[in-house]
Amino acid sequence: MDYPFDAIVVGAGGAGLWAALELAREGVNTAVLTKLYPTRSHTGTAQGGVCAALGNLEEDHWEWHMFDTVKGGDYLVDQDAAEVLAREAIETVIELEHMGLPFNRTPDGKIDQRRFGGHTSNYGEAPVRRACFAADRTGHMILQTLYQQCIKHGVKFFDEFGVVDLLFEGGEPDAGGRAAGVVAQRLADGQLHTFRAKAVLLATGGFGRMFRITSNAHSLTGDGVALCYRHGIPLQDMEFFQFHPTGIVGIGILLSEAARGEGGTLLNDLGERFMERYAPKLMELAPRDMVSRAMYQEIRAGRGIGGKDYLYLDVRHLGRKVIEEKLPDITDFARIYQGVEPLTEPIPVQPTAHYAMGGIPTNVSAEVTRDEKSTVVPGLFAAGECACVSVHGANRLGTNSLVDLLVFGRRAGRQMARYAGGVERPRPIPDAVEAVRAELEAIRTRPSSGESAAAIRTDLQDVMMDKVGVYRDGKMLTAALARVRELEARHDRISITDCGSVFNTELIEARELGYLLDIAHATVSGALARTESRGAHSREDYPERDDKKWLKHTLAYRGTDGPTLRYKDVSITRFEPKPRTY
Amino acid sequence: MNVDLRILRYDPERDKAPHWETYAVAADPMDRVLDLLIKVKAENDGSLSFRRSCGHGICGSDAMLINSRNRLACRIRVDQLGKKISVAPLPGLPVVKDLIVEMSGFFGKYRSVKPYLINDQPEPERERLQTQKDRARYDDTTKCILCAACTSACPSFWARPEYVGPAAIVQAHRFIFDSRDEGAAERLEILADENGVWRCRTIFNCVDACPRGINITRAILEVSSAIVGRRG
Amino acid sequence: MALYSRSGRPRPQSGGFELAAWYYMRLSGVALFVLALTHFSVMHFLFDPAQEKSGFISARWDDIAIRSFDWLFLIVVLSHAFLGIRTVTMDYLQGGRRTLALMALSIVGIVVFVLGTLVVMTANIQPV
Amino acid sequence: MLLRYRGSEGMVAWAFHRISGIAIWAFVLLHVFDIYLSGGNPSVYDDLLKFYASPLGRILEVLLGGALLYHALNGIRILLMDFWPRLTAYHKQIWYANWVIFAVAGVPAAIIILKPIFGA
Ligand SMILES: Cc1cc2nc3c(=O)[nH]c(=O)nc-3n(C[C@H](O)[C@H](O)[C@H](O)COP(=O)(O)OP(=O)(O)OC[C@H]3O[C@@H](n4cnc5c(N)ncnc54)[C@H](O)[C@@H]3O)c2cc1C
Ligand code: HEM
Ligand code: SF4
Ligand code: F3S
Ligand code: FES
Repeated sequence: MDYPFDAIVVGAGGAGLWAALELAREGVNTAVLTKLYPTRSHTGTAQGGVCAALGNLEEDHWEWHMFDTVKGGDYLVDQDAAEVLAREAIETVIELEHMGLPFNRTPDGKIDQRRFGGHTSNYGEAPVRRACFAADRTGHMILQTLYQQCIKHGVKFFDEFGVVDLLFEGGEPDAGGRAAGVVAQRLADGQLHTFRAKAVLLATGGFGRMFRITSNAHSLTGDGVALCYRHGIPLQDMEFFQFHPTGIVGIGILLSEAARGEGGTLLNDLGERFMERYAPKLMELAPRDMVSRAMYQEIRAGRGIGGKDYLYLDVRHLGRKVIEEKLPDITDFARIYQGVEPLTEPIPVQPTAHYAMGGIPTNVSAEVTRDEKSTVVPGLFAAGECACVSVHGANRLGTNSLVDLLVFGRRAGRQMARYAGGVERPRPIPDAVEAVRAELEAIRTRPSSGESAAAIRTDLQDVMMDKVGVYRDGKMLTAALARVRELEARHDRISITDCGSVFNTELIEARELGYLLDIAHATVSGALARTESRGAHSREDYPERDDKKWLKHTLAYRGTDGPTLRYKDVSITRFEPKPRTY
Repeated sequence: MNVDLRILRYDPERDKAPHWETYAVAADPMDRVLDLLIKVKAENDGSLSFRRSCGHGICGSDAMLINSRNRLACRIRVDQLGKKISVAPLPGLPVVKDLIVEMSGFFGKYRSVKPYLINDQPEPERERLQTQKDRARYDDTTKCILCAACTSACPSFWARPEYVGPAAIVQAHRFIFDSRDEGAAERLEILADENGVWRCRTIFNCVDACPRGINITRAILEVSSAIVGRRG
Repeated sequence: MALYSRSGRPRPQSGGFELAAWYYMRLSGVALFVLALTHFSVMHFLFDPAQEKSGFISARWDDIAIRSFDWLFLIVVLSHAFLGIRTVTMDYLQGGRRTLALMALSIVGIVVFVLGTLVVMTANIQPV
Repeated sequence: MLLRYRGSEGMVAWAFHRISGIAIWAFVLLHVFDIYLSGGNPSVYDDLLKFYASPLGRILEVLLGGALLYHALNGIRILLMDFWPRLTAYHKQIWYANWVIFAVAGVPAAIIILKPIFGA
């Protein structure tokens, strides 16, 4: 089947939904394709808040927000983009309120705001109340509100349609081709469909599932990112992956930064508040990359709890009232998933793979770019966690991801509407689905004696966690690279037992594993090449930041023999790089 | 420990009717049912199909009938259930495959109650103001993750699948009692129907099933009271 | 089945009657709480059927107030029960069978109401 | 489905309410009929009274009274919640309170009715 549209949005998280909403308002004939029901998107798990310099409770300015973002990202942030982010954060949050988002309120009825790691007043002076929130379910409310508005504006949703390929007209992107649509598999019957459109947005979210311990959903396998990569579009800054300090041991479920914001402390086996040694001023509220590193050092020095690979998050001293009223979700998670009672026991935690700073390179209009000169791929857009604008640089600040979704989701929608108004719809592409069909059939029909996807996935997650985690060095990364190559070879021999077409989740998972392998490969290569430590990328063999050599973005191109790396300049407008101390 | 995991399997391309399969699974007491399902899929039978995403009770993908009650597979531990665990798809909804049920009807009903803010006044420059009290009025019903555990646990829904169901009423409640919304009358009109709030028989299965701890029945009765108040 | 999701439910039509029925069930419920329990208590505790002959009822019905009370009781019980059974029927039957059952119930309801009224109005039971 | 799903108090309360409602309805129908039939015929009426006085009659009567009492009490429980929705938070407690009232009022009543069977 072939469906002609004017615009297609792939992914119905915060970024995709806002783009779809803009398109619908502009009257552009749009389809949203999502492999999950929209309300299942991972945006719904965000708890903490969304930052905007509203100044509802104390003085605040978007310039301060921009500065914090740039500094938090260890100066790898593109400052033109950070400026857009900080400025438009304000109007998008207000617009969300107009759409009905139930923000918590101040006593005089305005949007309530709270403090969050790394957000300061007057360029780093003191913490500032900048995070707007709806209890501890800000992301949930953003997702719901945007979905509601899409329903109101009659957006067409194709629920449980997994996009498996991108279509281009006039050659592949590197030959100047333009986006022409996507191929999607309807999960309910396994059929492949082509969706033709002038403008295609990728908003498929992150890919934390390449790590063993992650806060990310099972469905976050980087589909959009990998598909771009396979079509010759480079991936930017993949070596920067954020580890959140407080994940539940073994499973990685996130205990929000709010726990430390409210005064929770981190303890080692000796009962010491070890952050004293690493960040004497900010202690537990230092940026995430720093806290995660400190935790790893403690564990390595044998001061993990019982000598094992975790530490304690202690909130007992906060008292029942604070714990139950302000940290209900955290309390709930600790009780359910660890069987720990936070009122009377410390909670075992360990860093958990959380957020991809890197992704599909785009400009501030969310147009995908394909080289170091930022040449635009006509008709192809990306926004949200899968994109790299780059507003997060080498390390994202808490709450800035949601802002990213709102600001650049909205910009994507507007730019797509503009673009779609000025071009012809691509012509039907003969045999558009054949390439993917062949790939899927090959997996489906291979005798069932081949490799198992589950086993390869476990191996991949282990390598990435153990060798490409919080700390890296040349040796570990070289070993990881070899291992990823080996896993790719095994993936070519994968076979499955389910030969059906209805909800063949085994087939889908096998394909998703392929995406993860591609992404892992680019990540490891970028990390191996970058011989410095910056933000979330910490090389033990190169512990210093090296602005002379490395103040530049990595672009990883897929090659037959692994990625080729090129580099792109960082845009610096207002703030010259300075040492990053807190 | 070893757990006997009984799963109601159904493959529309092979089976005439659903049938039980039992798997002996080695499990940790802290494992969640979702972990066991993933394990069975990896080790015993790759064709076992179920929905999941977030893995920690917030996306609403994996509501199913576990030991005769609706719950999220990712929120219920083995030690809470014992050594015999049975898992079946959500009752009252058409089964597509294994533990996957058809959800489009459920979402259709959700859409039918106009689940979005209705306010045609010109928007102010800044945010609209809302008192903390007004905000608290509808807080409970903003928690809903549309997992369908409630609707599919409701005997009134089993009897009449046309019933709009607790989840949709919860979503309507969230707006009807929002001081910024002006669409209450339209929504009450929609819900004042044989298949609307009047079909609720205060059975409370919905409340027991809700993973978000929403007092659904209260929300439903507040909506019916609003209808009574408006007409009476 | 539509390929993409759209709005689901047709607009409702019968809002008014269902509301009235719902409300009436509650009001008549309160009334019955008094009427039915009184009736039951009177018949079983103040008097015992074993001690009574038909004379008892005729004596009782000599009082027009008691006759009115019983008639009111009859109306409320029958209407409450009819609406209740209607609900149950509408829960479990559909289409033609539902219509049929509801018609049958209405007829039974009317017949019983007429019979009951006849008894209450005209019964003149003489002691043997 | 009803038997496969393990509902808690609320579901049991509803099932009993529905069953008791139908049972009382059936009885009311019979009751009106029997009184009508006996209306013109005192001897039929006396036979009827005899039946009510017999052991079987008395047991049925206790069941009827129990159903009526349960239905009435639970009806009030529903009503309370309908008009004060916040009471839903205590629906289980109200249900248990109903059983206390049920026992306090019902057991003596049952004894009074059943006593004659044991020849008192
Ligand atoms: C536990 C947790 C807490 C967080 N808390 C915060 C916070 O407090 N503040 C903050 O700013 N950020 C937070 N973040 C980060 C932030 O939530 C995410 O980065 C953000 O939600 C990503 O949104 P998105 O729109 O890019 O993608 P997602 O919301 O992940 O949505 C992805 C969408 O793409 C679809 N999709 C994927 N692949 C395909 C395909 N092949 N075909 C079709 N559709 C596809 C999915 O169905 C889904 O709809 C948190 C993240 C986590 C994991
Ligand atoms: C005495 C004769 C009575 C009969 C025959 C009777 C019958 C019924 C029936 C059949 C129902 C429908 C049940 C359902 O929808 O599930 C019902 C519902 C109801 N009854 Fe009664 N009832 C009687 C007395 C009472 C009394 C004394 C009360 C309470 C004070 C009462 C209160 C209610 C209420 C509130 C409902 C609505 C329940 C609901 O909608 O779920 N009834 N009744
Ligand atoms: S009300 Fe509760 S059970 Fe029902 S859909 Fe919402 S979250 Fe799920
Ligand atoms: S279970 Fe059903 S009947 Fe009402 S109280 Fe809940 S919706
Ligand atoms: S997987 Fe998201 S709720 Fe269970």
